[in-house]
Amino acid sequence: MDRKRVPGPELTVPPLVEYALDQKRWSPQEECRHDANRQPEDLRPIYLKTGLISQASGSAYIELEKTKIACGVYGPRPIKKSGYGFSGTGTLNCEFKFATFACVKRRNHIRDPQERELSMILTQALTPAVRLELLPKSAIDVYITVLECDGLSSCFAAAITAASVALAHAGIEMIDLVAACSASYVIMDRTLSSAVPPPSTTSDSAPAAVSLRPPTIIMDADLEEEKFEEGSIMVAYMPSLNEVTHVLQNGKVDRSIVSQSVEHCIEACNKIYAVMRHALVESIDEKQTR
Amino acid sequence: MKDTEPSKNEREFLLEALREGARIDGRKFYDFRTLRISFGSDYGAVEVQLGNTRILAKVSCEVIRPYADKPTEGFLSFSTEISPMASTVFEAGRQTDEEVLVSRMIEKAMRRSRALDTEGLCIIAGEKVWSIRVDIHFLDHDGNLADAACIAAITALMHFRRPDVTVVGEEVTVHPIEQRNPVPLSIHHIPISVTFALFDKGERMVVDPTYLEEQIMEGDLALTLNVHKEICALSKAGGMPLELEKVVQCSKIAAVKVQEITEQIEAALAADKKKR
Amino acid sequence: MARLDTTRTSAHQLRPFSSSQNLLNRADGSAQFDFGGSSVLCSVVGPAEVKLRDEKLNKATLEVIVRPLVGLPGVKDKACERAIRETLEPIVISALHPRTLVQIVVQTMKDNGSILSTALNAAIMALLDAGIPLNSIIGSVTCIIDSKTNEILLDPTTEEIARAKSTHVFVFDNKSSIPSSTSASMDVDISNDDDGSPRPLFSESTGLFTEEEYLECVNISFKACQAVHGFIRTAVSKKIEKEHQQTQA
Amino acid sequence: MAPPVQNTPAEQQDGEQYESGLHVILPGDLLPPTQSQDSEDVVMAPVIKLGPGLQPMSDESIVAVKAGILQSTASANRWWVQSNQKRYVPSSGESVIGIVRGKTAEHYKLDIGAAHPALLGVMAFEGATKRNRPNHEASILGDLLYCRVALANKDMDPELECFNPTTGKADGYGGLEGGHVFKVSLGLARRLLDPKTLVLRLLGQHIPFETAVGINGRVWINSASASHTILVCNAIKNSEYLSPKECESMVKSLIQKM
Amino acid sequence: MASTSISVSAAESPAFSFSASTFQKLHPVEFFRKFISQGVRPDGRLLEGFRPTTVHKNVVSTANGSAMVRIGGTTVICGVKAEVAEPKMDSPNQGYLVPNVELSPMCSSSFRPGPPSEQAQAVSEAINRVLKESKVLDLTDLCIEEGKAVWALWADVSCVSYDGNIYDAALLSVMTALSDVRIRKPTYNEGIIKVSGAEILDDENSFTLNLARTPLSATFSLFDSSMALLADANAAEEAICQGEISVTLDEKGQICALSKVGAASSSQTLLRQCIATARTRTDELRSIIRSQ
Repeated sequence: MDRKRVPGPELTVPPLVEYALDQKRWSPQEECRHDANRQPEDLRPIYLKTGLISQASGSAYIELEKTKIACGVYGPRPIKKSGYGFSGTGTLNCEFKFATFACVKRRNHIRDPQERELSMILTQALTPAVRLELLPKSAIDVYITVLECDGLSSCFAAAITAASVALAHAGIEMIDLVAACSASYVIMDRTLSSAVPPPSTTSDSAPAAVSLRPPTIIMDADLEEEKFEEGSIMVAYMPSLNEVTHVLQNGKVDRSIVSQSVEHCIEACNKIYAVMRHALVESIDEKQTR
Repeated sequence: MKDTEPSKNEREFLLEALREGARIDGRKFYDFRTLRISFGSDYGAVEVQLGNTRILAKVSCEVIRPYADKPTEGFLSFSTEISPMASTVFEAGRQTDEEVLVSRMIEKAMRRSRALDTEGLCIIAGEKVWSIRVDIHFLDHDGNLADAACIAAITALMHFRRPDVTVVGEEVTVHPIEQRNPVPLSIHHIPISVTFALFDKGERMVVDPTYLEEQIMEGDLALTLNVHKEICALSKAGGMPLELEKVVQCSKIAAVKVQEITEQIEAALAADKKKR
Repeated sequence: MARLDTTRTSAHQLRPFSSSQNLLNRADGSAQFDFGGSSVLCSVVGPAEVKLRDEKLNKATLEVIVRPLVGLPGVKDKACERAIRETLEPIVISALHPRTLVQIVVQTMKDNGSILSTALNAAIMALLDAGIPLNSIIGSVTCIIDSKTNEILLDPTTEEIARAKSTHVFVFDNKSSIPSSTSASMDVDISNDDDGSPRPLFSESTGLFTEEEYLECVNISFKACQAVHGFIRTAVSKKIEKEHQQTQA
Repeated sequence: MAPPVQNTPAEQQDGEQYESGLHVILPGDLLPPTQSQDSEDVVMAPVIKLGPGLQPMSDESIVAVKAGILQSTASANRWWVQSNQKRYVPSSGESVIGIVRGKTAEHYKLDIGAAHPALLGVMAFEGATKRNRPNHEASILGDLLYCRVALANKDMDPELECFNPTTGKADGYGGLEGGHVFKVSLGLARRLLDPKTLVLRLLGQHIPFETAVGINGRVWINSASASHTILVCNAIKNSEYLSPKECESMVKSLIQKM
Repeated sequence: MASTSISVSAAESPAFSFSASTFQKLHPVEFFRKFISQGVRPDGRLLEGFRPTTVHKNVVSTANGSAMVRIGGTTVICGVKAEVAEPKMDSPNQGYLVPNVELSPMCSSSFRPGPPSEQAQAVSEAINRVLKESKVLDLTDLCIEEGKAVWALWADVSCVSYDGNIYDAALLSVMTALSDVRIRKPTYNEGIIKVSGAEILDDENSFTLNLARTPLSATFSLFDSSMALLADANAAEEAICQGEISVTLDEKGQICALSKVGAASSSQTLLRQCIATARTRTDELRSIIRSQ
């Protein structure tokens, strides 16, 4: 029982969604993407803007159509907690949180294990780029709030991208930006007929479908597409150094497909990098005009 | 705020006095402090003063759905969060060991010993039961919170009246207290807790320790009994070892105290009933 | 028009006050204040040691803790804590005790409506008992506008509040007449607006009401608060004299 | 205290007067300003000093900040509010009883019941010099010390000393061995400072005991036997709100119980 | 703005002069007093001036209703989610409307991670009281099956960027989001609630909330014992103000809530002034909502 919030009922559940039989719904059998005009390798258009959080040292807001993420960076600031003793290098800590209304099912205010895990991965993906050795006994806090999530791994990749832009916007020394992109393995095949619509919550466990045809690699999948994915991969990458900071792969697919999808992701990251640079240049111009 | 240790002088004097058979507030070893019980205007509100220790107990009730596996079982819950009002040692929302001990004691004494007949709280099996809640507010801390809380809790439960209900098939009507005489809870027995503070390796024991005595004691022994000399709970929280016959001796003393206190409670309830 | 609270004959009648001070031995000051069937006990500790985290170099830190009669404290109580603290902050001369804590704990003992007002009155009496320096005393009353009769009822009971179309809590200090030169800092008087009308120190209204209704509530409550001031003065004076006489050796 | 204010005090404000004729004053009450004709009578307007419980306002007026009885010296040049409370706020020159809580190279840290711990210099004892360190070296945590507040100031931790600055002698300041210490209200402590206080006088007639009274509301009692000390302590505690008559009977009954 | 403040500070201390920002850091209150006494504020606003305000409906498709509100540097997003819950025993045909404001460490360095601060709780409770006591929504409208199932509306406000006056922003976002709410019509069958998954929502397969009124607020901060009124204070101003007057009005001009806390006692002239200004301000807000 949460004493620090206006109390509501202990348990609430989303209603069961019932689809009319004649209702036409997208499935991979149609051999096109959920957004029919997107090719497998196409990303969603990215809107990326810095400096929307007035009180933060640096901030960024990213939008991939429906997916919306805000990121605020605070610091470097002296480490509050004593007892840690002297630390030669600074610490980067990331907090990743979904707004309660960001997903199909309502999220809790309190961080759940998934959010904790993602926070950790985020830290791992960003740390290599930040010159923490220059910031002894100080901490940089990166806070991320997902306002709407249309596709989990793509949303998470976008979070990394936004976070690294926010860090740069905060004027924190980095050896490179970190761009991130995700890909899903989806079998686009008629043989997989009578595709029963899986429960709306399916985002992690992929339906165990057996098929001869290898899955298609579709970049930057949205929620509908994720529902049908065999697995997915997320790559965080430092474009100008051409180094990968993090790879997150799940699901069972052939090795060749994995390496191939990494290629695709890196390609995509380079595209995203252009957007990031543009956003940062813009922010500098604004600073000057002020 | 942290607890302030008593001075050496207080510590040594208290022990010296005990060895001379005296307690600092002039009590005998096995005397309780004066117990005052007063009732609020509404049912189930009781203020208990044990010397300078002061506690308010408030009973409330609501109709809720029972657990599926215990369809006829009502609910009895206690809230024993110690307010900083009792002493700045206690911080709002932060639990201290003392708080844990007190709440466990109350649990054992009241719930485990089935002092209250929770079956009797059923309205419609599997559908509606009464949930009885006892809020225990610690207002002033001069030692022996546990015993005082125990007295306050049981007295409040005995004083409480719940609204009457009539059941017609599935239809339940709860009659406001103004319209129909409310119903007392059915209490099986009256558990009373008696705490002994132990000094000089148990050579000296006193009941109902004050705050200073608690700070200096080497250990304590808490017994919960009812007038039928049934032991509902016995806890010897750490401190020094204690021979069995000491425990037996304590239980004998406790039995007497329980008798006295129970009579006081019943007298107070009777007096209040006359007034209404 | 008869009130739901049948013990009272008129709309502007307050329930009998009663109070007692210094009834807790642990606290530095304490007081219980009753409006009829509503009663609040309040304790004050301080000026005392303050946590480094809350320490203020130029003044005392005021902490208010509100505890409900039934159930654990929730957001409602937090809101009350804030209201009480922000009302007392300008009253307590905290500059006299920098780097210290003044902790006020508010415990509802009986709840039959108008609890916030009862609490504020208990708090000021507890502060007086603790000898915390104050630049004035305050008094508080609650009033409602009845949804059926549209009448303004002072010091409503729970039952009456349930039928209210709006609820209003007010606090007035005892120097409304004196120009407000309270704050230690020098004044830059630009909004010189002393219109002589009653000046609420704290006001919290919810429900549905008009500006006229509100201002009427202000004026009616002001009179009632003066009665509260009078009561507090008498109660405190009586106690002080009692102490004094008993010590005439 | 507060800075002197140019003012000649008029007779007490005519607020509610009680049969006792005492003038009870509450926070927010103003000290009456001077009536002009008075000031003419007075040859030279004296400076009045404000004692505890009174504060000058920005507009020259004087306002009470504590509830109590308005008091003034016969010459009416010093005004203060006589009030009672439990919490001690140090003020220099007062004698207090402290409990040693810590020790550094230069200082003992004492709990004197105020908001901040008080500092007692290790040299602040009679005849203490670098070479001959005071015997209180031995002093460790939990000891009781009878000290004098040397420096008190709202912005600094109070400082103590264990000797009388005028004589440089200990004059009774120093460690309190044995006996028992207990808390009373500051008001009662102030009264107990006077050895002729009724309750002390009465007890003295029956029981020999030594006592040290700290303005900070701590009273130390020592006597031949624990039972005596207990009796004295309780008698003093009980005396707080008793009229002289009640006090006498209270002490009598206690003595009889012995 | 910078230029004015420099001249001000220079005028203040002819002996040695330093930049306006330094002066502001050293003596924030003095810095403000200088401005206020000249009837302007460091950000160039007049005392009674509100910051530019924008409102956008339906910004989050995963919510049944949503709104993004910007008041100057303060940005909040309210998302209303409708889920199914069991009604209370004593109100079997009433649903739930639960507003909560989240002031995360992301939106300002003054907020720590962890449970909601006192401020967040107080704002949530204030909004909760307005919704309840000015009877914005009849909770029986949210009944699905009496005693069995009702709708619970979680109106969660997430503050993206904090720069003061959170109450006005949060209330505005909640009311706009509620007006934007669309819930699929439910069917109840042996304890199972189903809704149609139709792509396009119309009044056939879904319903909107029927709001009795739309309370909106204007908040003023009280600066210093002079009780100068600062409309719509930003974070820096809030930090040095001792009190607040907040007025909440519905479209008919009825007052839904009025609170005055802290600072010195305030004259009725001042209160009247606040109510009057609040009327014009809330009318503006209503037209802003309508305009989009």
